[in-house]
Amino acid sequence: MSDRSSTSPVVRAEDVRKSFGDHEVLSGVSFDVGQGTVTVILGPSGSGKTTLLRSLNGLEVPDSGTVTVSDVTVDFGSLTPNRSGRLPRAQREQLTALGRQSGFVFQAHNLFAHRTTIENVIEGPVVVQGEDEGSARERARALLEQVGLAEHADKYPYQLSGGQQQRVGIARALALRPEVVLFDEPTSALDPETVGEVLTVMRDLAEQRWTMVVVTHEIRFAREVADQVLFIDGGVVVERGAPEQVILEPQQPRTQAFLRRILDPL
Amino acid sequence: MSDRSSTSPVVRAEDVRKSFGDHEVLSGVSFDVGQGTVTVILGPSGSGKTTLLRSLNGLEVPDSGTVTVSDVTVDFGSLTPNRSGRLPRAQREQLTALGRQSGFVFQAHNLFAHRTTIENVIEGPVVVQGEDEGSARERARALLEQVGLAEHADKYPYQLSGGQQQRVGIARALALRPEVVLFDEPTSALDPETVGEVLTVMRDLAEQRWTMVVVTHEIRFAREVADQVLFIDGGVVVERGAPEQVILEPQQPRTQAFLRRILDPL
Amino acid sequence: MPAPDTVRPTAAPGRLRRLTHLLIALALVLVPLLGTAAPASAQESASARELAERADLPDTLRVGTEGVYAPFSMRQGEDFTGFDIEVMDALAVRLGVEVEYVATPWDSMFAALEADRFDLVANQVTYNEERAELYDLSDPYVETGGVLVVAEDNPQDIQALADLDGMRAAENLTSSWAELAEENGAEIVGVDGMTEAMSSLKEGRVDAIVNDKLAVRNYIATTPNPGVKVVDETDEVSQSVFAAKKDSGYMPAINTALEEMRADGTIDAIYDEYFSAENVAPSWWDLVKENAGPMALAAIKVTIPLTAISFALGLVIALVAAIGRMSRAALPRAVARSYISIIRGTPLLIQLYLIFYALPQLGVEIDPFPAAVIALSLNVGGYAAEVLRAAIESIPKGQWEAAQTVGMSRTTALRRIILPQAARTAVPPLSNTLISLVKDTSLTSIILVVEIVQTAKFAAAPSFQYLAMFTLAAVYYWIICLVLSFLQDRAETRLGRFVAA
Amino acid sequence: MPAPDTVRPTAAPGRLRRLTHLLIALALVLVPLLGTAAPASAQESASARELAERADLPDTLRVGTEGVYAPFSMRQGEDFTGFDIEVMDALAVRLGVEVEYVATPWDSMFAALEADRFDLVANQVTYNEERAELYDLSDPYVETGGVLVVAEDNPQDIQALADLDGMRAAENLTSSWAELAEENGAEIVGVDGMTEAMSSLKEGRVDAIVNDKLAVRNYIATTPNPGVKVVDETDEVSQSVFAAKKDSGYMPAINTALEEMRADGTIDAIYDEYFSAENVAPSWWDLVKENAGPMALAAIKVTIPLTAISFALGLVIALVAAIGRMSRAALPRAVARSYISIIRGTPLLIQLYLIFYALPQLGVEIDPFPAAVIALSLNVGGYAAEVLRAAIESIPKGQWEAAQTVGMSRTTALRRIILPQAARTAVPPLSNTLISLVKDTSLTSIILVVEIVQTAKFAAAPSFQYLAMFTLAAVYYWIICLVLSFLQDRAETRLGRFVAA
Ligand SMILES: Nc1ncnc2c1ncn2[C@@H]1O[C@H](COP(=O)(O)OP(=O)(O)OP(=O)(O)O)[C@@H](O)[C@H]1O
Ligand SMILES: Nc1ncnc2c1ncn2[C@@H]1O[C@H](COP(=O)(O)OP(=O)(O)OP(=O)(O)O)[C@@H](O)[C@H]1O
Ligand SMILES: [Mg+2]
Ligand SMILES: [Mg+2]
Repeated sequence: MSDRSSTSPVVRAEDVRKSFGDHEVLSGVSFDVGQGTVTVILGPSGSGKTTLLRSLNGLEVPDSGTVTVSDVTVDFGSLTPNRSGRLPRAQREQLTALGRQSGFVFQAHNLFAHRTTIENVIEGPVVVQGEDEGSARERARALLEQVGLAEHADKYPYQLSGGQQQRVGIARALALRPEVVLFDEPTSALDPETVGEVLTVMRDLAEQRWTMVVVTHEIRFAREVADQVLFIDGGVVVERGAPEQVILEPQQPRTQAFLRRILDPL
Repeated sequence: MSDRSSTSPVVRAEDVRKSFGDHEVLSGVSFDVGQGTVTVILGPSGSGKTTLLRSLNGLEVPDSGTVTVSDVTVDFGSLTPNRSGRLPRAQREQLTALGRQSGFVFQAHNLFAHRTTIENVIEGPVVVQGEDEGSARERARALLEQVGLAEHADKYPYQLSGGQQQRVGIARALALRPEVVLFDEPTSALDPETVGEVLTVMRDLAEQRWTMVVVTHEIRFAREVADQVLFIDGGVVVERGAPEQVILEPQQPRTQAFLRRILDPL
Repeated sequence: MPAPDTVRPTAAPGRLRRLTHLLIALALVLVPLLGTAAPASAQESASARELAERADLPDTLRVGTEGVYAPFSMRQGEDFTGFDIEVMDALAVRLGVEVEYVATPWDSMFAALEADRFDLVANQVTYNEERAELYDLSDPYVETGGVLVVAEDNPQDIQALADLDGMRAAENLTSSWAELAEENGAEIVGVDGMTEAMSSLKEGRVDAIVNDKLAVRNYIATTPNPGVKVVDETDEVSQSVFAAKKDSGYMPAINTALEEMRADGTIDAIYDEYFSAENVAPSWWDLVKENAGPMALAAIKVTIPLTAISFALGLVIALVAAIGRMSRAALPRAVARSYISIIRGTPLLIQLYLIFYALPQLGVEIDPFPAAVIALSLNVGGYAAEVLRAAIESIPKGQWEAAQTVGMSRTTALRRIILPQAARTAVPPLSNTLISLVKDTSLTSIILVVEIVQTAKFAAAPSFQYLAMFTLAAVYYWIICLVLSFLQDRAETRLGRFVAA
Repeated sequence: MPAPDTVRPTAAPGRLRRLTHLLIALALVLVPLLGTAAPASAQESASARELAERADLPDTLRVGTEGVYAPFSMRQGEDFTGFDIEVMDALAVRLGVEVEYVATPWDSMFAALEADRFDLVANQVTYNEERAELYDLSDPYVETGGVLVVAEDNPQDIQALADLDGMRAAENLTSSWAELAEENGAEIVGVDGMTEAMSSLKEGRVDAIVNDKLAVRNYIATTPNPGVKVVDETDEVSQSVFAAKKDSGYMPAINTALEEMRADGTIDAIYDEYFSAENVAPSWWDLVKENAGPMALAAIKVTIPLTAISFALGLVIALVAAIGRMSRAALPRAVARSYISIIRGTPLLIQLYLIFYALPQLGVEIDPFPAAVIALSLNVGGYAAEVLRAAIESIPKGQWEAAQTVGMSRTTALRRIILPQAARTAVPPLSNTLISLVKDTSLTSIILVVEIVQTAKFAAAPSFQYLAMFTLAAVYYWIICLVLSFLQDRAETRLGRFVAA
């Protein structure tokens, strides 16, 4: 575990629970993410990794538990949706505030299809944060430079390759100047050759001390970049610790079996 | 290189060329596949791997060159399509005969969506090869047993996971008793955890001495199962040889760069 | 045929008639008490019959009438009806004779009487001196005159003919009422008939109407919420009489009988039936009850078969057109494309008109129902062809290729792999086509197919109950469409057991 | 009004007339050669005028006529036309007087003449002794009689009235022709008018028709490919004359003038115009040329504005309904669902009828054009609501979520992210709705909107050229639809610059 993880937590999840119908997907998940650290979440398919990540920014609303990001805390157990599932205005604003603390990078990137690269990046700052368009464009250019897409600023998403689209997605998330950036399997929809260009960008972000939570199956990325690895299965955190510990010397049989399946498919 | 590759060739491609419009995708590709051997084709995205594989069974019609599978040879240069692209009847039958020598496993599996697992497997034998349905079902059950899907015989494709669907695709190809089975990236659309179940089935087939041509990015599979590895790029075979040689000691800079990108993305 | 707007008859002004009713009612109550009046009446009745016998009235009286002069003399199939007819029927009963009506145009009425084609004219013959010299005329059985009609709210506050100065009056240009209105200073707006005149009045396009009292009363009596009222009557009245050949000798008996009928309320009852608002127009609910059955029958016997036949034929045409459209050869592709483009680019109404009205010009005469089937199935063919093509093209290329790798020819692949999946895809749009077709059958009412809408129109026309009848028709269509949507769901489930929910 | 089927007039039997034509032609050629005949004729004409002056004919002759008795006396706006009118006009020119027509129903014609409402009757007055005693009658200007008409192929080989025994004849039940046919042993099939009778004949539903010679000739002359022929004539003929009050003193002048008109071919020329097949029916090409302009005008002034207004209003309604349909609250969802279901589940024809014919019952009278706008925009609203909803729902959930992760509220996301993409998706189905709407405007012809189809009907009716006129109408619609498809492509390209080709 590097020294970075010792700083004060930016993200804290406490006893988060979520069911879809009868099926309890998260059965009480708790963890902290330190300022400027990288947390990788591992786990089998359907174990609730995406659900957990989405709970951190209010895309998913857990049934109970508390999520804190920076100075915004939401106690999901206290929310009072009405019969048609709608929350009271104040609670909705609480969720919105939580969401605005983080940036999100989707597996399917979800770029705004009708906006060019740079328009995708400035949409949040200009429309939501009210930043002046000129300064937003300037920052956006710098971000695109950073992810290696300066010359693609005026292209539409459909004109970009999968790896390029994913990097635009990262720039869009960063442009919001979030406290933490959440990644949901950012490379698993990519061509094996282009996986590298996205992982490289993410490693650079880690080096710039962005706080990141990453769901991924890229074990090498976890080993080399993560400060903390969470292995979740059956709705609970099965194992948690430094990558050397969880990946190289897993203690739990479930963790061991999972890593074997991933690393040695034959 | 194992001793198996020394037997007489089942597949022979000679100087295969194919353009889409101005873009020459295959610029003269030649290679042999020995009886009972496994050939893995590697190459960057867009290098023409899929086009080459499809040329072997007539799904794609090359502009020139010869393809031989077992005792059927098609000289593509001698085909005479009419203005609307239609071939004379005799030539169409030649292509059909070529196609019937091989089984094909698609990346997107392409199971018949309206047929159950076992119906997918027997469709070819019964409808095309005129096999009696009872015996076809018997063989199909054995094949499904072999790919580990005996209990899913009566499910529709949508009820199966990606790995299961892909294994049905393999069983469907084998049911035709082809001279060679062609695989186009059979695992790249799968969840990392389920890649193993498909690769294991393929290794078993190799051990049963099915002749196989496999396009894949699974370097470990190539190293452990292949008898021969072809690296293609820019429409030509850049490097060809035993896996130990091509993968561990690539001679060509393009091969070296490609393998680095795949094996060491960060 | 007399024009419907010429001067014609009433029994008595409204107030007087109400008094008469009262007296009759009183009489009916008093007669049994007095114990003598009834026999006296019977005696009189007997005397009318006696007179009839003495006058040598034939056993069967042949009566000339137009049969096309509503509401006085109308024909329903073989039977005659109308105010004059009912009066005549009652008269015949009282005279103890049979009646046989002879339909005769007004123009030839008196010539035919002279030629002994019948014995009596019952057709709103107006009394005048000249006629009285030439023919035997009865006492009047009804009298009429002109009335001044305004909208219920009477925005111009017209109270008398004299107020017409500078106003607009809706009149049949060739009628004497137009002249009367014009003489009173009105500007005449030409209309074709009573209904149009009344609409114009209610819409405020004109301010008043001058017309025959009985015609107006009949309109008001048979129209729900007529929305108009009578404010003035003309001074002149004209009296309607029965006419026979000179010296027929029939009139004493007829006049005695008419007197009896006037006295005992028979004529008033018939008058009320035609010309009093109180009890004539059927309620919308009666009409709905009465016509729900016939309209359901029209749905079952016409709309549904028409839909089913046209849809089946249309699908066959569509399959041929879709295959043509996807052909590799240029000619079938061009033919199919043009067919589809023309069908989809022109209104069904014109397609119907062309087949029904224009084909006869080329010597091809087609009955309404087959014409409707042809037009509708060609129409469905054009739309369904595109549905089938889209459904086939929506099946991923991978399915064709997979079929090819198991060794299938294109035809086998189409039949065994593509069409079964396309069928599932095509169900929702085809079912939309079918639902459109159900609704499109309503257009065939215009080429005289007696389906739901046409039946509704027939039912609504006499009493102008369009709201009730068309709403009922709409409900029938809605139910059919809901049933079809339900069947569509079932078909989707059946054909789609192989796709995720 | 005389019934259209009673005994009426012709100038001379066909063969005789052709002989007359020949003689006139000969005369025209010979007259200049002889050098004397022309002055003689001019002299005679002068003598008619002299007689007219001596007879004290008024400067303006008031002529009573019906104006509703085609093809003899018809009215077009303020003008009168028809065979009798044209003869009268020519007569007036020859007499050196002006004519003023007074529209009068047949029933009151002679009463009005007696009352000095006009001076002369020109309305196919049939000569008979009785009339001649009461009125001054002119020499006949045309004569007619009955003719026997069969289908061109004459399957029953009917050649004379005597052959009618056991055959079916289409007749107006109240006409004297029905009697004549019945007397000859025919079974009578009731029809309403000439057109229906002729259709029945051509379709083989009946075997023959007995009717007035001039009416039949007029039908044959004005119908392209009439498909029927005359095989026999009745023996009796009737002669049409002008009538004036007894002792008017007009007749010598009128008879002299008629004699001149007969001699110089004037009457024949007018006769040919109405009753000879050779030169009356306009060719379909003339009709197309003549009506292409007015129909284009109807498209531009009615169809296109009607479409545009209804579409714009419909989109607004649709947006409201779509939002209601997707609302989380139950009430707006239920209201929107019912509206959409009713609109989509009932025929547009009924929706039009309800608004145009039924609303007046509730006291709401609406003119055709606004009624059409209301019905069509409500209709479009129902269909477009589903299009908009489907388009919004087709945008992947990921777009909503991505908008949420950059901090947008649902409303902002809808406005900035979802709707711009949904617009692209909605273009093809909305353009289908628009194209349907264009075609649906044709239905408004039924509620009297004078759009393309109605204009085509008006143009086609007089000469029965339905094929040409409806085809032309179809072409107009087709062109509009093709233009709209083209605009759709452009809109798709414009709104879709952000999607792969
Ligand atoms: N909206 C939903 N409604 C019902 N079930 C859901 C929903 N979202 C997720 N689930 C279920 O919850 C479980 C966890 O889903 P989740 O997507 O969080 O898993 P995951 O670990 O991200 O899996 P993967 O590696 O396949 O992405 C799965 O069984 C999934 O089917
Ligand atoms: N039907 C086609 N029409 C036009 N271009 C095509 C077609 N099929 C393939 N191509 C082009 O040919 C080139 C080679 O395609 P191919 O699919 O064979 O590559 P590949 O090596 O299989 O790539 P990948 O690893 O992405 O599957 C690509 O540039 C592709 O765009
Ligand atoms: Mg996930
Ligand atoms: Mg490929």
